[in-house]
Amino acid sequence: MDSIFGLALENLLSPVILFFVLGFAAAMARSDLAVPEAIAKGLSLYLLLAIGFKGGVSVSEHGVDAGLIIAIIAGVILSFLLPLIAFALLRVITELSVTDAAAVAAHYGSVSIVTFVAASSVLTSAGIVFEGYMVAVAAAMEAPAILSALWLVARAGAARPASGVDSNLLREILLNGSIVLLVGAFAIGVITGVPGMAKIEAFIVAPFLGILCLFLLDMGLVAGRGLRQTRGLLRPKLILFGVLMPLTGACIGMLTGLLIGLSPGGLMLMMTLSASASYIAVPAAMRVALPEANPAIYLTLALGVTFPFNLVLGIPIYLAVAQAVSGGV
Amino acid sequence: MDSIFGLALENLLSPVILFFVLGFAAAMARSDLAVPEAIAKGLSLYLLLAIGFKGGVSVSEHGVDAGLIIAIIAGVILSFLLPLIAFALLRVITELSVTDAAAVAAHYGSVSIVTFVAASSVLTSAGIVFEGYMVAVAAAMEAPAILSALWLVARAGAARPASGVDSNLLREILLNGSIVLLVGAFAIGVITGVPGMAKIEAFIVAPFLGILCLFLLDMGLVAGRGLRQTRGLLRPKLILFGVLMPLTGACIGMLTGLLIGLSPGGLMLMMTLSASASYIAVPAAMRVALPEANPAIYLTLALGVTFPFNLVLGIPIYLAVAQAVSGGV
Amino acid sequence: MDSIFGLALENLLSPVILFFVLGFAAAMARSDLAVPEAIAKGLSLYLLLAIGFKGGVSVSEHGVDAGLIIAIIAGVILSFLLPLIAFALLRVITELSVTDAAAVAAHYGSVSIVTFVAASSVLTSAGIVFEGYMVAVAAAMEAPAILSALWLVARAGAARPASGVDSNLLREILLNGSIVLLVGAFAIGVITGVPGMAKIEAFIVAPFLGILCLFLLDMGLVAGRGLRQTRGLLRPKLILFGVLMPLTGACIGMLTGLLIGLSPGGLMLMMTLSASASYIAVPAAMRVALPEANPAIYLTLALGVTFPFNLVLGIPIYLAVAQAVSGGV
Amino acid sequence: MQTHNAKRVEITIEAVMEARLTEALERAGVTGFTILPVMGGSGSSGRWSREGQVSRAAGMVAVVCIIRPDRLDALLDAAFSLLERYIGVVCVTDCEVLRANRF
Amino acid sequence: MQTHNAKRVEITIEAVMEARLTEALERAGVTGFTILPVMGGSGSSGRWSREGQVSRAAGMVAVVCIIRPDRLDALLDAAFSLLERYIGVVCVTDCEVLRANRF
Amino acid sequence: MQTHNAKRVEITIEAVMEARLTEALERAGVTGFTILPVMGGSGSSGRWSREGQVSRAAGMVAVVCIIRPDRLDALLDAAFSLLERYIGVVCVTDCEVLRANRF
Ligand SMILES: Nc1ncnc2c1ncn2[C@@H]1O[C@H](COP(=O)(O)O)[C@@H](O)[C@H]1O
Ligand SMILES: Nc1ncnc2c1ncn2[C@@H]1O[C@H](COP(=O)(O)O)[C@@H](O)[C@H]1O
Ligand SMILES: Nc1ncnc2c1ncn2[C@@H]1O[C@H](COP(=O)(O)O)[C@@H](O)[C@H]1O
Ligand code: NA
Ligand code: NA
Ligand code: NA
Repeated sequence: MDSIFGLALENLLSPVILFFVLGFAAAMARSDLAVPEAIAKGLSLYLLLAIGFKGGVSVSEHGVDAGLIIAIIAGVILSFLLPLIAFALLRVITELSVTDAAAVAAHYGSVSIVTFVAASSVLTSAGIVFEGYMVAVAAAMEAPAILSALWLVARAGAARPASGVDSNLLREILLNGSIVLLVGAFAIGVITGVPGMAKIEAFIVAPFLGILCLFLLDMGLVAGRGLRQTRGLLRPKLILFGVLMPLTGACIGMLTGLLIGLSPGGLMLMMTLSASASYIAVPAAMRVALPEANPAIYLTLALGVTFPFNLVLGIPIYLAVAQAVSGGV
Repeated sequence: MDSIFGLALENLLSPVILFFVLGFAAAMARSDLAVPEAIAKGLSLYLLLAIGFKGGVSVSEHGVDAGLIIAIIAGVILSFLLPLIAFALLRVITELSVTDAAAVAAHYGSVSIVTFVAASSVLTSAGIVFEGYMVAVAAAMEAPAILSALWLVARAGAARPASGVDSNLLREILLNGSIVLLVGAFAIGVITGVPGMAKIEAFIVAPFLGILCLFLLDMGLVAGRGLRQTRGLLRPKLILFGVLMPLTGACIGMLTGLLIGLSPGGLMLMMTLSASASYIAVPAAMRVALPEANPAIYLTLALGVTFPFNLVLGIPIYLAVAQAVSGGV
Repeated sequence: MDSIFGLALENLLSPVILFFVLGFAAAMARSDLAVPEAIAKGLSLYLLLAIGFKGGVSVSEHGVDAGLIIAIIAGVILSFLLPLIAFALLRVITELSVTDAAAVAAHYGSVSIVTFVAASSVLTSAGIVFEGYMVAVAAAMEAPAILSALWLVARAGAARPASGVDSNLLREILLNGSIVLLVGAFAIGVITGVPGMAKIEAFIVAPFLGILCLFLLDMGLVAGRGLRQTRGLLRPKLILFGVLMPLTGACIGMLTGLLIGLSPGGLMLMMTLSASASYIAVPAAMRVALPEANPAIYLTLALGVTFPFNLVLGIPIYLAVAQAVSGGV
Repeated sequence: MQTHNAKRVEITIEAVMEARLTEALERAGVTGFTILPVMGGSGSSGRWSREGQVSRAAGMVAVVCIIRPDRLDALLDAAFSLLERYIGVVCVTDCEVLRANRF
Repeated sequence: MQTHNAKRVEITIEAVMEARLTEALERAGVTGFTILPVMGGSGSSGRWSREGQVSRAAGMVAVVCIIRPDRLDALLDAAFSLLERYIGVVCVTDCEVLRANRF
Repeated sequence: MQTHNAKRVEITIEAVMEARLTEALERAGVTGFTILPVMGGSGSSGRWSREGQVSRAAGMVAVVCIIRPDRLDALLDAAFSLLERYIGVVCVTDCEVLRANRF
């Protein structure tokens, strides 16, 4: 179990991943299996609430220290920086237009909370502790990437400013539902601490992995259906980017994590956050701010290529690397 | 913890209330955080089923006695009576028309099951027992207030009878989904008793508080959104009523509860029921029976003012008072 | 408890059945109690996932043996055969047209997964073990009956082939969501085994009966509403068929089960499967393949008559008979 | 393809009145209609959206009836009694249908 | 603002037939359409509502196509083969659109 | 029954743009509209369906406005600025309404 392969295999054969694979396969085979939209949204509310609250309780146990502030600042910087790297990579290895490349880049600077949830559940299963405030870091990394992408487009003069880029858009980005719930639940966890956890543990902790299974079944269905509908679009170079970029992000995340002195578990989460690509907040912002960018490209890349890659292969790799470079295990 | 302030603070810092506050704040800040309608409805079905069933099982343990009948009769009388008091108060301190005042009054004679659920969860957390049949009292108090309000309007000749007031309306009021599920689950609890509870306890009891958190997050969102949309409407006199009426109701509920000899826990629930205002069954009935009454007024008062007041301040006050007058603690 | 009556009474007074009865009664009384469509679909996804996974884990414990293959083959044959018997019975005792009779017959050859779930939860409550692979048998029995029914119609030349009967229909039948999730979760259970179960047990096992209660509440509502809307249609002869056919099916299922040497628990499930009638996959297939058949007839029979019959009376009967003929108890 | 003149009537009405409207329609001999969900809207009584509702008090639905032109008045009369006092909008459009005998 | 004549075709059809209808439309060269959910309805085969359904057998959807008038017949021909045997209603309205080149 | 001429404007637009559209309408003096959910559709940017979405990025809604004919141009102007760059379809139909003073 100390080899990446062992970890990858164990990860691959966990119910969580297998339900994702089931959903993916069902969508590919054009089954009519579907999770109603409202249920999927309800499950994601649950996951955000639970992961935020757990993180907050863990912080309340260990006290708020400078580490939290430093990690958040590091996360924000990463989120601003990663789109620039993604953009450069895209312009080198693919033929995407400036606008399309910037839109894709925004997704990779931001984060996928579900990937974060899956990674932290792997840590919890393995008994590896991590900084509870990584949840706050995840929230902090959602938005900055969008600004970087808009700056990239403006710099290139590639698209005239969309009428929709206004104070409304800024509010929508900063106060998008996922961030508010994640940060709010985190704060409530900090305030109510262990006694609060005792009250709602049976809801927050016990069924967590099972609900994650059901949610990933849906993610598999959505990713598979998306891939099927946009097959023609995914040229090899784009797929290459969808795999290369998370690995690049993870490296940069690792260096940052080492720099600020995260624990092996925290390091692994920082790598996962950097490696993951948003598919909720950023696509919505891109539709408003860069309507000329093709949503099929960025959704398919983030959801159809990078999400499965991270879930199945990335997470065990990042864990193994984080343990190795931390001198752990 | 034996002062009202201590209780209020402890209540205020429980996850349940904090999630309500989070929802309220998110709505005020115009975040797009939202709980899908179907999920909110599903959560409320769960709460009704669980609270009804638990009440029934508790009755099955202690046997059905005259107390149940007396308490139900008391509840029905309260529900008929409270709208008259609310109406008088409204006519004195606000400038609402007869029709609007009657419509508002109907809401305050009826009850809010979620407030009842929150109050009983506070009792359970504090280890205070209460009469299981209070659930049946809650159900019995839903409808009579509507008839009182219609009588008030008819007496004043304020509105010609709406075409919709017919046998259909009566059936809709008496067999509205919430009442049927609450009473039905109560009956099933009585029938299946402790062995029945053993079978479904892991669903009914363990996750209860956690699900209440998620539900109150949504209630906060709805209350906040409602308040934001109807800000202009809420003049100080209306807000005053929205706070004064629950306190008045609680006093009358307390006297009634003492009269019929409820336990401290039961007394507190009777105060909460009398203090709470309906925002599900009664609004629907008012739209049909008194279409001229402005829904923005009664919904905003019941949901935007009285519900938060009861949840945050009312419940600890009622608990402290109930314990004091019962000579408890 | 060793008499059928005792079993029937115990079954009748379990929360699961009483919630079904509550829903049925509420619908009959025209209450507006309703479970949102998305919630009902979410609950059924949960039940399929849980029952499939549990079956798979049980198989992983005992090893895959020839029994599984033989039982699946037996199930497929039953599913092909039962429609012929149902068709003959319908033509003798009712006046249905060939097309309507064939459509009804298809439903009775296929299975109702919820009836299967209810039956297996009765077994679990009673501490009776059964073959985990019966889940796979249930999945295998869904589709063949449809082909038998189409053959019956073609033979009689009763309806020209519907334009919709094509490769699409075949895929829809074989890859319908319920089958895919049931079989997929079963496979995941086999692969991840007991360690996988340990991870998601709190989600899959503990709340199962409670969720089944909520689901059956909805089934009661739907069955009651369906019956109320199509009252006129249900002539005594049809009702007779709706009761006679499950008993006939159960007998044939029993003989088959004895022949292939199932345990008493497995035998009871085989009887239940044979006795139950589909109301999800088959109606959809019939709308496409036999649009001339009246859906009110087959839905009302399967959902309004046979489903309640099996749930309330059938299951305890099948259990008693299975135990008696197995020499058990 | 042979088409026939008809009228498409779209009635947007509060959800609590849905059953009363359809019963009134049926009493007026209108047996064909389709009910569409409504997510939100705005009118003289302000803005509302499904998200901001706990109660079914304020939701709306749209009822679409396609009928033969000569039966329009009976339909509008039936709807009007409800629409006079309750919130709602009626919109009638000329249309053409296949299989006129069904309407 | 410059508008152009077009036809708005609204096809109410069983949900199980949705994919078959949209495929038939696409084969007939109609690539633009919008699908609306339907909550319930009533017709010659009786009353139904989404609430009263466990199965997807009886739900319906409304498919709205806006097309250039000269392509109407192709669309109706494509739809008719399905509508002949299956439950469904077709309603065609004259309308005007912006940006005609898209239709 | 006395009816009055009006226009029914149906704007199908991305859900992310809904608030911006309704604000633009309100700025143009249009206060009455109804928002219908959309399940899926197809157009020049391909096929989509609500089922296949995790994000609200790609969903659509239909906004229906009934207005007096003389106010149509103001409405179309308000809508056009948004529709020019964003995905969307506008369809205008003649209709008749009861109680014209409301529009
Ligand atoms: N001009 C209009 N066009 C479309 N829908 C409208 C219009 N006016 C009102 N509605 C709908 O009818 C509801 C009630 O309108 P009102 O009675 O004017 O408040 C609104 O919330 C809208 O859904
Ligand atoms: N005249 C009509 N106007 C609007 N919708 C209709 C009409 N007739 C039928 N429908 C719709 O089409 C469905 C099937 O109609 P039918 O085939 O007549 O039973 C109904 O449930 C309605 O949703
Ligand atoms: N001709 C049309 N008729 C009806 N709806 C359309 C039409 N064209 C486009 N739509 C709708 O508008 C959305 C975006 O269209 P488009 O910008 O062409 O991709 C589609 O997904 C459909 O929902
Ligand atoms: Na990232
Ligand atoms: Na009250
Ligand atoms: Na069967």
